[in-house]
Amino acid sequence: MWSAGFIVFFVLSLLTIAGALFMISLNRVVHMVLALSLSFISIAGLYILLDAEFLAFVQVLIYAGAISILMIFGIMMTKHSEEETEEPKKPWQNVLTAVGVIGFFGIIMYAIQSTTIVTEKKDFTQIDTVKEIGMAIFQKHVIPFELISLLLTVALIGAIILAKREEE
Amino acid sequence: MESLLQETLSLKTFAFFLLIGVTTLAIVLGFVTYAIYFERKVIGWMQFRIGPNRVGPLGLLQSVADVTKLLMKEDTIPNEADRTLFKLAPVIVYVPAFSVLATFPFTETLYLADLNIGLLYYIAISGISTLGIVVGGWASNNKYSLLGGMRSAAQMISYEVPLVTSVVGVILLTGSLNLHDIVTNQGDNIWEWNLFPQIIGFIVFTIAAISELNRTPFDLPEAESELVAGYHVEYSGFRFAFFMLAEYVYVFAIASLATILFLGGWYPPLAMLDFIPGIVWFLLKFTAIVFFLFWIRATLPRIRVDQLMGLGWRVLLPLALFNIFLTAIVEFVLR
Amino acid sequence: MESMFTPYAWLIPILPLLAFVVLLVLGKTNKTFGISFSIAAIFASFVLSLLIFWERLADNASNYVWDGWNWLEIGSFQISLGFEINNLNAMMLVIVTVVSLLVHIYSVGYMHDDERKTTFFSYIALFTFSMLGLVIAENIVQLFIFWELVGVCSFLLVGFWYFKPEAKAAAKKAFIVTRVGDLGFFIAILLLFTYLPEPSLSFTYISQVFTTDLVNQIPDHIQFWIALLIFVGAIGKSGQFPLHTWLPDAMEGPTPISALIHAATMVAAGVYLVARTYDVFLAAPGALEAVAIIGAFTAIFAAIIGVTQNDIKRVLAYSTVSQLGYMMMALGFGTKLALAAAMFHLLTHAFFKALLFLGAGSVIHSLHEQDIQKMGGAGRYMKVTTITFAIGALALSGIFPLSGFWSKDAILVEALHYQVIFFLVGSLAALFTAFYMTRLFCLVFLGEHKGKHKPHESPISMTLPLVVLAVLAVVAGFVYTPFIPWLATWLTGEEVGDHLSWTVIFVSSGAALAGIILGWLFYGKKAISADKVAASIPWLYKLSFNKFYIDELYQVAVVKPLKVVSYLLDRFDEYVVDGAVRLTAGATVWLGGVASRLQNGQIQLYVLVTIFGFIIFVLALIGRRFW
Amino acid sequence: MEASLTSYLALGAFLFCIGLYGALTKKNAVIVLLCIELMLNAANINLVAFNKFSVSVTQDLTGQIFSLFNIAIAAAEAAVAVAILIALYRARATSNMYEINELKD
Repeated sequence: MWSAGFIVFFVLSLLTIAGALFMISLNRVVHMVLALSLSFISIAGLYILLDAEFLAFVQVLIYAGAISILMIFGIMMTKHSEEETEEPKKPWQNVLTAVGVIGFFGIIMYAIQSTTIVTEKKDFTQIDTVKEIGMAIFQKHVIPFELISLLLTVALIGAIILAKREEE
Repeated sequence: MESLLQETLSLKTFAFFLLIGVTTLAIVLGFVTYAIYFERKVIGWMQFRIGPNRVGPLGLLQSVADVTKLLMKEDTIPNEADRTLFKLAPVIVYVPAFSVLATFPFTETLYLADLNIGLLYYIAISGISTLGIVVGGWASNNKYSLLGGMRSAAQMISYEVPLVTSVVGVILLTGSLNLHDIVTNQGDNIWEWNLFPQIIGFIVFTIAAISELNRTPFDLPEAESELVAGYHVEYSGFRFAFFMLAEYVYVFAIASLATILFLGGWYPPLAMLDFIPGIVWFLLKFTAIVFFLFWIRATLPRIRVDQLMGLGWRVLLPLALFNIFLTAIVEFVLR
Repeated sequence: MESMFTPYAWLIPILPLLAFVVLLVLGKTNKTFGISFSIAAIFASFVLSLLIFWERLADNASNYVWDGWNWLEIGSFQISLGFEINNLNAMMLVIVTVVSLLVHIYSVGYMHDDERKTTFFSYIALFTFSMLGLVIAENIVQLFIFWELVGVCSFLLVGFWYFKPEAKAAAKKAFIVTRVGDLGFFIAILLLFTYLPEPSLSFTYISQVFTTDLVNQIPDHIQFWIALLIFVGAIGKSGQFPLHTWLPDAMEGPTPISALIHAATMVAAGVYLVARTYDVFLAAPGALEAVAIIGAFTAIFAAIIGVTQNDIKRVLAYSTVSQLGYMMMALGFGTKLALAAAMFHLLTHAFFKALLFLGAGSVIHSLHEQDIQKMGGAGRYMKVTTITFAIGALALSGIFPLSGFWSKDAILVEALHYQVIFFLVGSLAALFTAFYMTRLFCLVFLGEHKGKHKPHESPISMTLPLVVLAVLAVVAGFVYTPFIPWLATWLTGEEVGDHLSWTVIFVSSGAALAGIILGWLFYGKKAISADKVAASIPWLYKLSFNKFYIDELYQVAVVKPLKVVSYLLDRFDEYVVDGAVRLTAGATVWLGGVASRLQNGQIQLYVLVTIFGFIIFVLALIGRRFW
Repeated sequence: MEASLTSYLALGAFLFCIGLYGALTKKNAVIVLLCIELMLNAANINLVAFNKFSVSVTQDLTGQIFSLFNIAIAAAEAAVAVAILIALYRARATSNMYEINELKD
């Protein structure tokens, strides 16, 4: 009998993959973004399954909430209807890419299958993961954290300067 | 929730899930119905009108009739619209609005999920609605709706930042994102609430919240005088109802959140009044905030579009950051 | 006597090198300063040379050797850079620096209007440096380096007016023909390297080996070949038959260079080399004989050619070849006294030949003409040049008491002692010499002026060296007379007895006088028609006029076959080597074309290629596991 | 039946490959960006899964923290990328990857 957890995993994986595949195969860009949002949210669900609630909602907040909308804004600021239809201008490149990517996938799967990883399903429910993450970030990983904050500031300023219309 | 998830899925558990959901939905629908009635009445009184009074006693059934009318209306979809997204958008807006209710602790014992990161959950999930609004505006294939959608999204994203930063003070005081913990960290007396230590946070939170809700004086996305009706201009019937529903569910959510974060949740303002059940206190505070929202709407004129972003980024965000700073210092000194 | 200046002898070549560097750095920016600097440097070298020479004058001054700088180590073999000062090269230093100094001064006037005069001065500074370095070289490898440098400089200077095709050809010829001799010299060095008992190539050691019993460790035929091959090197540099052809052609260079090459530097190097390694030759009598025969032949052979040449500088050039033949012949006699005589002739020849060339340069400078048939009457306009040139010509002809008389006399005495035939050849050459010099003088300075340009005297910077050299040409002979053989004593370190031979004095003077009188009759008084005589023995005249067809012989015997071989090699190069290169290049271009289509600026394609690379890499890695 | 580590890794690999394919074939720059985000997410799934399943003495959350950093960087990257796209669009009036090939010059 399948546990509820496995069914949830199965459904979420399905949704994730479906979202990703839709993103690849749909024609209109906004649809693609929405399909990918589905993937993002499903991935957040997977994180919950993995006892990473904080990460899950960060995922929703950043990916589904911020990045998707950012992309839609990007589309709306650059989009034109002529690009709605995606005719493959270089079919051989697509075929080659497909071959390469399948080969790559094969290699990774081979690696995953042939590697024996000793696993142990840890139980994070007994600890306050948010608190632990906070502690770890501000004690163990404080320098990366500061670097990230710097990076974000730079990205913020950089993005504004890049996107700003030049002064007339 | 975890324990429930770990069980093998049986018909019983599934039915249980379903029951909880439907019940919540019913309560929320009831709230929305009477919130609209309440709003119309309040604004009516403030404007020396009577408000709805025809359908049912004291006009109590007016909203029911309105909703019924909406549901029964013809389902029109513009020809040039992106049909799939046009249908999907209200769902994307409404589902998160409904989902955020899952973590609110109404009393010590009455809550759906005791989520460790309840506050983050609210913030994250509510963000998805923005996506729905943009998509709805885009899918209508109407320049007014598109503009409304863009404006709305820009406004919601901008005000989400001060909204989130304003509650960081509360999180600092509590040391937890768990909404239940946040309430229990406050006390039986009004001075033990987060309201006074976090007064700056509370003010920022309130303003940002009004803006998040796209309500007057921040209802620019649907400013009739310049944009017809905003992102949902092409929507009618029950699809429009979904947008309205989502809006009022967010009113419900924000009011609950404010109550929980700043007004001590189910705690009485004075310890001696704790004989009254917590749910009553909660509802009182909640109603007060809802009333306040309606009051604002009836009182203040709409803000100008160029002032909107400036207020969010240049006033509210620095204030919220200052609040975090101050709270951190005080916390550090007191400990 | 404590040697005060000798340890600083290394400065003598370094100063011209410094001048060269300075001129090179300055380029054309500051011509006056550069030229002044180079003259000052060479003057300083000259003064230092004089001082060292003065130190050498002391009795029993020991040879000074410094070889502190270890340059190369080949196994146990050590080649050091250093310098050696003995009587022989002290004298050479003076000769080289004084001629070089005078040529420098002369060039100021002669090259006055040339655009590239700083380049010219830098070249002659480098030339002087090379020659001085050659002179004081401590070992034979070092000498070889400077030997080649001298060759390079001659190439640069002969081809100085590279825009003239003749100059270009002459430069190449000078370089290539002397290279043939250099090859011989190089083989000789290799033989020395192989057969010397101890790992050293210093002159001290070589001389030690060949003068003691150590020489028996080297097989006799090897000794012969070493000596002969060294002489081959000298043949190339000193323009001996059959490698003399480059020397007359080298006249295409500026005249001061001709003076420098013919008087003191390049051609003297060959004679000096033989003198420097004289002990080797003494150990190989066969080689000595070859030296004497080739020298004698060259002396008479070149003198005959000189009679019929019409280019003023070519006449002088053949005269040089002839006089070098004299020196070589003397060296071939194999006595210390002969060596002294040869070096003495080198000394006197340096002065009067430099004088003659500079005088000729002065004439050319004034007339803008080199063909003596078109000259005449320059004597009236150019008093200084005429008088000094006459002195030089008389000295060359061997007229008593000018320097040429004494040096020729010294050689002829040795020839008489050695074999009479050499004495006769030498005397005959002297007669021819006197004859063509008279012819030259008569045609250029006497008679009527034929050219368009009105001759004028050259500037002081040109006449001053002429005067100085004329004085030297007169007095230099007195250092070694049959009565006071001071130079021989000094050079050889042996007491030379009475060496007077009236026979020689009379015969040589008679030959010289006969040559002059004949010349005068032919060209001065025109009593005998030169053309008629030429017509009466047309074959001899033609042979002489065409320089015995040596160039043509080379053309047929060497150049033509070489051209055929070169043509074949060229075809091979064009089709096989170039074909391979073109194939490689074409394949590369084709591959590049294919690869450049990959570089279409799309990162997506780049990443795709990267992924394929990754897959191949991983597959290789996995495959290796199953290997 | 339980979801094992392998299941998560396979899922991550699959998502990564879809993202890779999209990033290499799509001609709309925005979609390429989205595909890159998908690849980052695939990596994050792996990190979180390893954090959950790997054997370690302490219950540390390094995998999750690593993912957090990843997400932060992805956000920064998306912001800058979209800004670049808008600037590029203004300059070249296109967001077509095939036409953005200045790199070859």
